[in-house]
Amino acid sequence: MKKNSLKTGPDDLGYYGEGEKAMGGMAVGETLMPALHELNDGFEDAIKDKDFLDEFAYYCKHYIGRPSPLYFAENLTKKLGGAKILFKQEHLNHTGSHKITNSLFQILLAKRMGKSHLICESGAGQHYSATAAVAAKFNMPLVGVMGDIDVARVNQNIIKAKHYGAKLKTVPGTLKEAITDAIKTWTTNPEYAYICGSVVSSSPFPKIVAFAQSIIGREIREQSMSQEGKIPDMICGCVGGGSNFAGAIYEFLDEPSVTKIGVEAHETAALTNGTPGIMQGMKTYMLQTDDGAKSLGGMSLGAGITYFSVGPLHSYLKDQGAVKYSSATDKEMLEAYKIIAQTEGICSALEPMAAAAEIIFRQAKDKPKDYIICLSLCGRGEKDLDTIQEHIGKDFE
Amino acid sequence: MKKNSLKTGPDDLGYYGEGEKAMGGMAVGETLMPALHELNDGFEDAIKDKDFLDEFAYYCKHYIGRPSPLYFAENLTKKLGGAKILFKQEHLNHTGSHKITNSLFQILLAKRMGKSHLICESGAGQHYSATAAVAAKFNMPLVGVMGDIDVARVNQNIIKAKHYGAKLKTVPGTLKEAITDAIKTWTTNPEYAYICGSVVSSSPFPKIVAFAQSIIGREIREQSMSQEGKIPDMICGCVGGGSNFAGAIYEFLDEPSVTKIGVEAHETAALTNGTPGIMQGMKTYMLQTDDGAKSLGGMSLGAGITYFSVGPLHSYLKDQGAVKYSSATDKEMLEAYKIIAQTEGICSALEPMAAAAEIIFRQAKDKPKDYIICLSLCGRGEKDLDTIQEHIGKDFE
Amino acid sequence: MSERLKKIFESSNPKTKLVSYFVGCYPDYKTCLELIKEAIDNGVSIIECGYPTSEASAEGPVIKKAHDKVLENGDTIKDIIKLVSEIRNYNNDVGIVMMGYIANLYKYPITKFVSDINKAGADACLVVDAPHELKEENILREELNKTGLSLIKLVAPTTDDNRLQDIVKLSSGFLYQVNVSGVTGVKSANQTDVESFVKRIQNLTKIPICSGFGIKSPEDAIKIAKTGCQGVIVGSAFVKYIQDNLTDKDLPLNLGKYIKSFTKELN
Amino acid sequence: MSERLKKIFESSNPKTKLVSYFVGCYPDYKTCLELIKEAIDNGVSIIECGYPTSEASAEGPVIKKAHDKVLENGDTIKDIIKLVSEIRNYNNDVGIVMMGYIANLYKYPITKFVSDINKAGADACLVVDAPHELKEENILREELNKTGLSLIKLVAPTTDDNRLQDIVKLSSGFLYQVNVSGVTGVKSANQTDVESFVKRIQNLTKIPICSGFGIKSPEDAIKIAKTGCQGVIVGSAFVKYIQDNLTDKDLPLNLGKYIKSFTKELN
Ligand SMILES: Cc1ncc(COP(=O)(O)O)c(C=O)c1O
Ligand SMILES: Cc1ncc(COP(=O)(O)O)c(C=O)c1O
Repeated sequence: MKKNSLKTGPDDLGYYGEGEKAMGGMAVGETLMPALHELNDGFEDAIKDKDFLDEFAYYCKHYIGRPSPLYFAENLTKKLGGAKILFKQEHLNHTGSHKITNSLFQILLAKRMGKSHLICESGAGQHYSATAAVAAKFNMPLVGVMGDIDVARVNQNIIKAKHYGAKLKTVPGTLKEAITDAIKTWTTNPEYAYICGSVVSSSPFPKIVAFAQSIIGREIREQSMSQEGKIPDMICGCVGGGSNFAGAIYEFLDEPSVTKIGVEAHETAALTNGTPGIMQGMKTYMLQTDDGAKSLGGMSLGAGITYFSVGPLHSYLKDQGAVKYSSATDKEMLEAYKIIAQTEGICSALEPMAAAAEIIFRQAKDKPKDYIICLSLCGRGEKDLDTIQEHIGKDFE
Repeated sequence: MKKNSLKTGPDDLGYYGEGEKAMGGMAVGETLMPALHELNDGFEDAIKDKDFLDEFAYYCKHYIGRPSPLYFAENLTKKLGGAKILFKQEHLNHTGSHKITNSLFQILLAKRMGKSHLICESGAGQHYSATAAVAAKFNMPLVGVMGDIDVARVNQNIIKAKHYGAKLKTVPGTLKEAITDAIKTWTTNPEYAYICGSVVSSSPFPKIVAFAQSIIGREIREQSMSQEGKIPDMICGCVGGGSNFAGAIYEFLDEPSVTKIGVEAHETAALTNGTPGIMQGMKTYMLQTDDGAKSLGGMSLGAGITYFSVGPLHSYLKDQGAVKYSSATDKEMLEAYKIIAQTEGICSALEPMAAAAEIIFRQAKDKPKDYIICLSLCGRGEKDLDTIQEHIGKDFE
Repeated sequence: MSERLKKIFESSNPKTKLVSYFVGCYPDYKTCLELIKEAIDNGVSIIECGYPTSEASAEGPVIKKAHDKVLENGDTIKDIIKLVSEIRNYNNDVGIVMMGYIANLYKYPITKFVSDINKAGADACLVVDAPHELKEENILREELNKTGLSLIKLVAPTTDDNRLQDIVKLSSGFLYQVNVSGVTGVKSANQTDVESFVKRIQNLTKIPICSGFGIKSPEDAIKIAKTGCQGVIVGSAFVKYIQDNLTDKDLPLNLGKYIKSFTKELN
Repeated sequence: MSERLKKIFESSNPKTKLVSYFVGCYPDYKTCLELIKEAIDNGVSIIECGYPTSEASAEGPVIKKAHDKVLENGDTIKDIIKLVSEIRNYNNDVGIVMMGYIANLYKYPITKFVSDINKAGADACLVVDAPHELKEENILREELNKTGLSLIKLVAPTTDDNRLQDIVKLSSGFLYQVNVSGVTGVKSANQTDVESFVKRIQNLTKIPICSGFGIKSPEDAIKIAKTGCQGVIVGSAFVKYIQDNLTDKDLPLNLGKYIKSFTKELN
């Protein structure tokens, strides 16, 4: 990795950047510190092991169905009349989102490190059902933690995970409560492997998850070069913790010619409305009370992006001015959902519709026709159908 | 095509085989005969057009996400302790089943033939939602016909199709009633394109659908050769109308070394318990009263394979002794679902679990380890989750 | 080729024949026989006697309901052939056409079917879903020819001239001109469309043409009669009348009167 | 390095110190002050004064509920520092440790926090989620050192000897030995495990060891005291007592008696 590269990754202590403004780090209880160091060593060792990387690649292809296609959304492009829009079709992955690539990577890593039990948290339930699928495949018991509000709205993922043999622990709240409780569960069982669902939490998780998901961007480069003869001019993705978007842009971090826009839920737009703080294991932008005692933030319809904080890599990239961050409202997400269902015949999850809304309402229109915008379409919509019906079912009659 | 090949396809009148035992044909009202001839001509013309085939291949790759992986089900293989089991992962296709490949092909054909409106029928709703997705993509209005019993049990597909902009017509019953009514709807609008969901109905549909789906078997050959160094010893698929299984085996029809087993639902096992008859446009095996006045057959949990009849190609292949056909009960399907969810982390649709049951309970165990069985895993399970929960939810607690 | 049908169309009385479709054994064997007798007594020239199939693909809701009822009652095509023989006993001049789908005939099987309906006194057979492309149609046609019965063929608005030419060559008795695209009893035909369709047929053949689908009233019947066809076919309207008046104990008589309202206009 | 803490551990009375955790301002400012006064009067050597954070990651259900209540009441870390100054006014010998998470300190910010708690009379600070790998821990440690206060470090059963060595080097005041892996107030420690852990630490350092987590009764406290540690830490048990007796108007007095049942065994 060259010096002054944004891809250098965090330092040994898990910091992106230096000094006061460094983001990330390790803010967890002592009980877990040895486990985190062990994990970091295990990770650094594994990624030097060609057999391990080959194994990951093998299952990416055969089990997940990677590479996900890079799809020219011709109808949407025509409708907007500006930039050429490509969808990175992560929703076609097994279990229906980008999450499984990360679950697969971390479970292979856990297996390599001799772990026998798994823990995970989940917001939209995508990470839970994905992790449960891989856990079943590699025969490892899993406990997932989710907030009761999310459990109610993304019920199908819960049922699937149960069928795969996973156990569920429900706590009051949404993703943030689930993360806190998952850390508690891990603290109680530090010999387990914690399969973190996004580029969040203490180091080395942001690094590991970004590594696993960076396959997305490498595929985008290869596919865009072969299909379009160039790389995209813009990459846009939704940001909850930020893993799908980190995965999509990582490959292009040192190429400023690629505009990168991450889109959070309006109600939990940590990068737009937050300040730096330290919670849930990391220093990063977040929504919190001035005294740092309380996390804040409302509810978005996108369960997976209802998160008051964000992965530290994104905070760093924001501070560097390397990536732009915006937000989208529920109304915009639902509108984008409708447009994409009707123009492209794709029933998307609500989360990536935050990014779609940014493209549709703010980015695509006034761009030239040869300007390529790539949307990270990171999840399918089955889990959200009830919510969508409730809010805009009538619009489809 | 060489003479005496099982791949010669039907004759000009749509018959597979000759004389008394010929299956298929065209048994429809005069109003539709011109449309069927036009369709046949359109099809024969299109498949000589390289641009058309390239267009089909393009969307197969970018929109559907083909090729679907050929996946070594290592855990299941170990559990059964016999043959090596591979899954053809058609459930990873966009919209969640093999159906979309056919919808895509026929809609591209309809577009090429200048059609502007579409009709389809559906059992499990997979064909309806797949056709609706492609219809949205190519901007063509669609009316789908489904039985009310199916509408109730595969509700998500209905909602998705609605979001894609399709209209639904509900008739009392299941797939057979939907097919009959779709034909009536087409008769009323013979200028529409009828997008038939399986290798059933009057010629040329069995031929067209088999052509579209035969990509499955070609992928299997290529993938199996490159991954395993040989083609499978056995291919097993569920049979409703028979399109996924026809697609999987077509490529291998002239290779008797490949054992082929099609599995119907026990309640509607036309090939096991039926007799030749002529209904719904075709001569084929079916369950009916002795006087031919009434179709028969009970209800299976597999909505997409609850069909009293079967595509004529399969009747022909049965009579030729080229393919074996068996059946599976609801209980076996549910048991197979459980096993596959728990060993491989795949939440399958119930239909392909008929074929999985055949493999698990009757085929794999006593085979040598280098004997390869390929399962056509043709659909994902989201649509069936309610049904599964109702029947065996407790088994997962 | 049925001699009786030939005679019917050679006669100039009535000017336009009323061909009337009944679902055999609907609402039951006995009532159906009474209904058909009344139909004959009230001037119907040809009785189409339908036999039901569960997956009938050309029937609108009215006739489908009647089919379903007969199937539910357990009456079979054999009962309906017996009914035909009673009709024939009752009247020797009326034309009788067996009408339905290939499903039942294939299982009967065909040769025996033709022999049985011949014995029963039927004149012809019309199979909705048996185009000449179908092997079983060819077998049926040959049997009927051998037996001196007619195969009534259908032509539809979608049938182009080439195909029309093929079909008229195979037709005997009369040609069933389906005057709209659709199922029975739903859409109504447009008079000018029917007229030009009739002309198109008459340019090719002298075979009598009976026009059907969507004729719901004497007024409809007159309009269609004016298009130059030799007969008008009424199905759903009569079946619906029966369906709507099942509890009327004078149903046969009243149906007779209703039919009369058609025939008296067609004389 | 806090002189007061040094003195406490240099004294042989009581033999085993009781370190008692309170959630600051729980159930409210005034009651909390009363409770802590009673605790002091009943022989507690060191008060850990917790400040709440919504995403506290080491708290079991009992303490979490208390945290949530304080947050709901709107009491802040500033109120809790004021509470500390009142405690100090009340008693000059008791050790006072601010205990909580890095979230609040980072926002305070750290230098001001250390100066404020120093003025209030606290002796030390313990931050659950601030391992020495964390930059803010380093800043905090330096500030505390400069100010003559202690940073209490935690060691856990998962902490291996290498890491232990690093940690004891950075510790002052006493070492908080987390005796089970888990959150507060749930699992109970196994006496032999604690004993060997204590030995392991004492092989490396002379710093006083206080052992905590899962001590629910005087009997538990005695068992742990026998392992060779200098202090036992009770948190959830006292918070739970408060939680279960919120309506008791003699709550401070009764808590005092409850605490006495511990301290009298530890003398
Ligand atoms: C479909 C989908 N998209 C996006 C996200 C947000 O996660 P991240 O920001 O880590 O990609 C989630 C998380 O659950 C998700 O399920
Ligand atoms: C998932 C799935 N599998 C199988 C089938 C059966 O169809 P076929 O036999 O044509 O493959 C269906 C039909 O709806 C289906 O949805």
